[in-house]
Amino acid sequence: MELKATFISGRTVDQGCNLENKTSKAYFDAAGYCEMNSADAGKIGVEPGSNVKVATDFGSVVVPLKICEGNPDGLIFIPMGPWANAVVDPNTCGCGMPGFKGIPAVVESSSEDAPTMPQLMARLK
Amino acid sequence: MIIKDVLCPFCGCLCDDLAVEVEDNKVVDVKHACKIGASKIKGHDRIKAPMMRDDKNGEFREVSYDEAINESAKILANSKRPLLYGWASGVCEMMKKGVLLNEEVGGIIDNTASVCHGPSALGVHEKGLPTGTLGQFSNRADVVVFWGCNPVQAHPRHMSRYSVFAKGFFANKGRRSRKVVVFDVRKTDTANLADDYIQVNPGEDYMVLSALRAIVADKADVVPETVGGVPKEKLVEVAEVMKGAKFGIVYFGMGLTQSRGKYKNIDNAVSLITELNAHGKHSIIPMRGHYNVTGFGQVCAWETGFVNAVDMSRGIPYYNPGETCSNDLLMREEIDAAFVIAGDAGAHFPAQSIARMGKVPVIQVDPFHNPTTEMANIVIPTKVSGVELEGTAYRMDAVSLRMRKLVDVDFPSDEEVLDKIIAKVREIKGASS
Amino acid sequence: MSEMLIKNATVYDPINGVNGDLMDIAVKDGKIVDSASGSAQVIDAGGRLVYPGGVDAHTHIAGSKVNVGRIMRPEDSRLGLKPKTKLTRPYTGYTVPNVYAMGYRYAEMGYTTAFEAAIPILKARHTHEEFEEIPIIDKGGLTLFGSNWMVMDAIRENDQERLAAYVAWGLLASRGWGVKVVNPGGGEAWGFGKNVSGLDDPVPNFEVTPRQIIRNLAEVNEKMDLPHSIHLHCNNLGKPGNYETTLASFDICKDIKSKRDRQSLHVTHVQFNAWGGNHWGDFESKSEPIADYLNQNDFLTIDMGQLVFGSATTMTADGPVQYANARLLKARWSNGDVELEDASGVTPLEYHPQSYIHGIMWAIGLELALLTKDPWQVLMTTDHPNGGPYVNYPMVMTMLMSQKRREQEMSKIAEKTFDRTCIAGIDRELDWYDIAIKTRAAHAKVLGIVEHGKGHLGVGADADIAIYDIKPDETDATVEFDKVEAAFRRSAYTIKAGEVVARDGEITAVPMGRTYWVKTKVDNGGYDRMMDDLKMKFKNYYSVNMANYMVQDEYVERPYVVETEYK
Amino acid sequence: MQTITLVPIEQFNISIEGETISPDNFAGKSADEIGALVAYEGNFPRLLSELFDIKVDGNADAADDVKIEINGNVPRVKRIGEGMTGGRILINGDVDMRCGAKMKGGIITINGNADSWVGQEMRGGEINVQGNAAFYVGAGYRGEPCGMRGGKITVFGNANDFVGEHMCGGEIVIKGNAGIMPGLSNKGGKIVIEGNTTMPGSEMTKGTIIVKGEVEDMMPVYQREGIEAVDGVEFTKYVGDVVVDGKGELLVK
Repeated sequence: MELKATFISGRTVDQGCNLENKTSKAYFDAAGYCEMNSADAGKIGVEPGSNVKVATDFGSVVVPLKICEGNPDGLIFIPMGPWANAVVDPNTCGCGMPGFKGIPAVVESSSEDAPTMPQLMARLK
Repeated sequence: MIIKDVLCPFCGCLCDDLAVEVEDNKVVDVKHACKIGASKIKGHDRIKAPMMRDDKNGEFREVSYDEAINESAKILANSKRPLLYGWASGVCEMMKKGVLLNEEVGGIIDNTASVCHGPSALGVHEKGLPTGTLGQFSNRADVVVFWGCNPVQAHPRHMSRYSVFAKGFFANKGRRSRKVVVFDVRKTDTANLADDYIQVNPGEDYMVLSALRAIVADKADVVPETVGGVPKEKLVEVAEVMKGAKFGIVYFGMGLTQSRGKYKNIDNAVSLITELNAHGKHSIIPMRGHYNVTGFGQVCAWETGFVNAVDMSRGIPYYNPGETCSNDLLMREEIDAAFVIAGDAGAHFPAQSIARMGKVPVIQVDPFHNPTTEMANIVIPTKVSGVELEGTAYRMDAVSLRMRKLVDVDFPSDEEVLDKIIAKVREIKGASS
Repeated sequence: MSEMLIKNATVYDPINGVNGDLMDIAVKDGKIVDSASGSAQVIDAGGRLVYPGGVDAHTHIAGSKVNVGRIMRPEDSRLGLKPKTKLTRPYTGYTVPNVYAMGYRYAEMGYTTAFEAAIPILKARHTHEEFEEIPIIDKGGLTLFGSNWMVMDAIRENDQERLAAYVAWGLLASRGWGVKVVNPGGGEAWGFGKNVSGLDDPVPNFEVTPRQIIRNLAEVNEKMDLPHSIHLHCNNLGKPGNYETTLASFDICKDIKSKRDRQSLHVTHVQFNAWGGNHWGDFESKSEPIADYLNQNDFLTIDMGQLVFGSATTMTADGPVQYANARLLKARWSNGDVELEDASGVTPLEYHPQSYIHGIMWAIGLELALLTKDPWQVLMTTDHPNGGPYVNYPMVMTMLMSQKRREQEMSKIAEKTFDRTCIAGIDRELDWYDIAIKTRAAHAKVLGIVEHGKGHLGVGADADIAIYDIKPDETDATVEFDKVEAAFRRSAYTIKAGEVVARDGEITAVPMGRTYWVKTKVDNGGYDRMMDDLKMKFKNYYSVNMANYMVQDEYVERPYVVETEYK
Repeated sequence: MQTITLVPIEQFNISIEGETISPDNFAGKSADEIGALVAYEGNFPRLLSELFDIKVDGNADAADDVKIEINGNVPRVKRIGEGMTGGRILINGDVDMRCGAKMKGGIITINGNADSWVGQEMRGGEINVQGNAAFYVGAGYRGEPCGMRGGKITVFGNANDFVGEHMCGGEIVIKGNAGIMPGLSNKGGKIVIEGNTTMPGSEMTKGTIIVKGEVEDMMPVYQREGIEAVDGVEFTKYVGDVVVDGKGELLVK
């Protein structure tokens, strides 16, 4: 099952705490996940902690799922950081700012492992 | 030893009331700070020495500061279009040197606002910014609006020090003195603390702002029944709350700057606030991220006339986001060298941009190993400003304060590294001209 | 240090009564001396015009408001561009230049000193950060006290000793030179979007009147023996009919005597406060009653705030007037309230000669300068960049010197202007000596920096000297105004502290100037009472801690400190 | 009549600032003289002769009699035709940003795509883009009250966001679709979009915007004022933007 969703990224306390600690497991835990509400999670049959693959026109990334009931239906959130960056829109729309929010995405269950930060970066070299 | 009145080198709140206990030149305790600030001041694993490698997939080898600096200068001096990015996690003194280095190498200097509140500056070019200092808001505000920002997560002490719970001269009952309204696309922790939460469809803030302007101007009759997913009656109700404020303040974040319309959202929000001033007093302020990202805009403006994204390739400053911001240039594969300092492009740029940065020599000046390090050829570790170094920083409301030094370390400061690179660049350029 | 001898100079040095004498000027170690040795660098002025370095007593060159203007106006920063050289940094901007252009352009016109006219204490660190980057010229700043809670509370409680202690502390905290009062009480009222309507309209929640604020600060200013008088931006600025408030504001200080050889009240940019009529429809000049007052009273000085057609960026601590301007003109508006202290606003605008409102404003500035008999009483300013940028000073100088030049300008201006002004009927033409007064000598005297070596060329003065490529004997400024303007725009030599910093309008050296500030000892019971109040306000109302508030020494690398004592 | 033909020798990553390439600058110059003009590649000065094969036929005294033909893609040459007062530029390929900026007269034809800010602050003349245009067609510079003041820009393909921002006069025709917010704060220009667009006409005070395709996300601040026919086709007429007391006309199918 696939979920058609709108993707946004943003800050969190834990992501902030680990901004200078980005090689750590703590940073992965803080920034490498995808949040949606439980109804959406139900639609794709994924339990919290299991991995989902988030894909947009600009790339895809596998991260563990978290539940956040504050998200309306169809809205998914990944904290700002390398995992979110794999799926954001790099086009700057004539004003310098890439698209970090409001990007159409497709989410589905994934059996792949979530990449670590160095693995993600290695893909880009 | 306890050092009092310490400034926090994390977010744009620039809290200046921390008490830090230092023993044997080590921070052992941090009081009054939020979780993030305390974590930052206590410190993390450092890059221990300068490092270089020729192949980005290869291993780093430790080198001397002189070697790393000279090699960096050589790369920059011989580049046709170097990008000098970052600058937010440092003090103003080093930013001035950054602007000078950019003049010397004829490059582009761009700070992290580029992927944060850059659009806010573009909004200010359109409409200005009716604002004030944070104490003005804590003393007076009876209506507080958070639009597309989530201080509970991003600015943890903002609500208690300045916006929601803070007691002020006129707002002397703290939280009970104010009505708090949150506009967001999802019910955040901040929204959970609000009196009213208005859920806007992603990318439709601009239309909601226009509708509010029409309602405030008594032209509600043209507004359709639903705008941006919000029922008109709800918008009328909120407009009345805002209009009725003695002092209203709107704090906004990347929910506006990064969503559809980008700077136009800020432009429209500023107009709403300007028009509301015909009724009560109203202000608006961006929730800036890094503790001194505001400082870079200030320094860059007084040095070059422009707030950010300054292209010095022609010997005179040129500024045009959409053309001269980091991601504009990276996506066009225009740059031939990257100098990343006091900001982590690797962690906060889209993957495609980083991949393109990966194709050119990357010099990183930073105390910490981060995703930019993964893409770097040269890494130069420096002091942590505000912990190991004194200097100036501008709070999100452009009040400047002097950061304190808490401990001594042997690393050079960013400013010292920049000074040496500038000297070397001049030497190279002087020899060739 | 080196010596210099300027030979064959036609010198105008009003402070020392020198009126066009052909003489030599000797310089040693940055100061004017009696004579120079044979090894001195010789500059032959060849009979050309020599003035003391220009002094600007009221300009907005640094700090948060100026930077707000820069940030708001990228389109302004693409004007006036000049690429970097080995010596100079790039120039940008017309109304809001970058820090480098700010210093270079003053120096290119023969100016060597400029005082920033509005520093909120909380934002003083920023002002000094910019001062430290403005090359060449000497600087100082005036600190804002007119809507400050500490000030108003002390006045309401009739505690002038406490007020003095606070003013002294505020000058120290901001490293300021003098007491600036902007729309007294209005900044606080603007905290809730209101204003005060006149001198006797109490400030909401503080129950003191603008009259009390002006009177008390003026009295305290003299008791503190400050070099400068209070520097007042009157209430009701920007409103038709405001000249009555202006005249009444003058009267408040009429009986205050200064022990120093200067005014006891300086009222600034009076062009904006000499307005008649009840609304824009019957708007008219009221320069005549203002000039009459000046002609009958010598305790008072003013500056023009001359309007220059074209682009301007208005910036003032007068928050409410800027909102009114922005709404009227549908212009961009930035506001900058400063907690517990003051307000501010920045709005770009364009002055059009075909607008009779702007035409009348243009006329008022000149009328004030020309109708007031004593040239020492009216300083030439444009309230940079409110009336227009300071680079237009040379043009304003020619307008003061030549009726023909004024007529030329008047031919471009809306007809209606001349029914509401008297400029067309004024035939007074100022001479070289008057211009020296209005652009340097009187500025230095008004600021109280003559004794610190500014605004004159007497022995012991700073060797700040401007040589202009014009021979006064051979030049009729009333006719050859284009030549005069060109000469004033680009000095032949600008000498700062004995060093040639500009030649023929090009920068040749970039020394850094000093920053003037005043430290006053207030040794009375008021100090402790003030500190108790201040600590309470920091604890409860300021958003920064007291320990982090005061400008640290690091921000004033080249201070010139004058010490005084409260009596 | 003078015809100058430029053929790009190489493709660059770094943009060339090519403001020297204009009929006003080339008029009466020989191939050698044109080749000696400088264009900047980043911070690095290059001669036009290093960048282009240059051929000159005929001679001219003034811009009006000059035709510049660029045969090849120049997607990394900015500011071509900046400030030109007359003559013609024909670009047989794609072109970079700010083509025809501050143009006062003459004709630029782009047989390819134009990058952002084509016709920036244009005062007069004509620009035809046969392919697509990126952002800010006919818009202004940051902070300037006016973008395009006169002349005509026609884009035969699609245009991206912010078409005609701060337009004070002149006409823009987009034959395909336009991105978000065309005609933003229009103060007197005419914009015709034959395809679809999103949120047109915000803060429009004067002028006209005609959308012949679909409007996604109509601004909620327009007064509907009946039906108006243009060239025999009926449109719904809206007047606004009411938040700026606008009298602009927005015609939507």
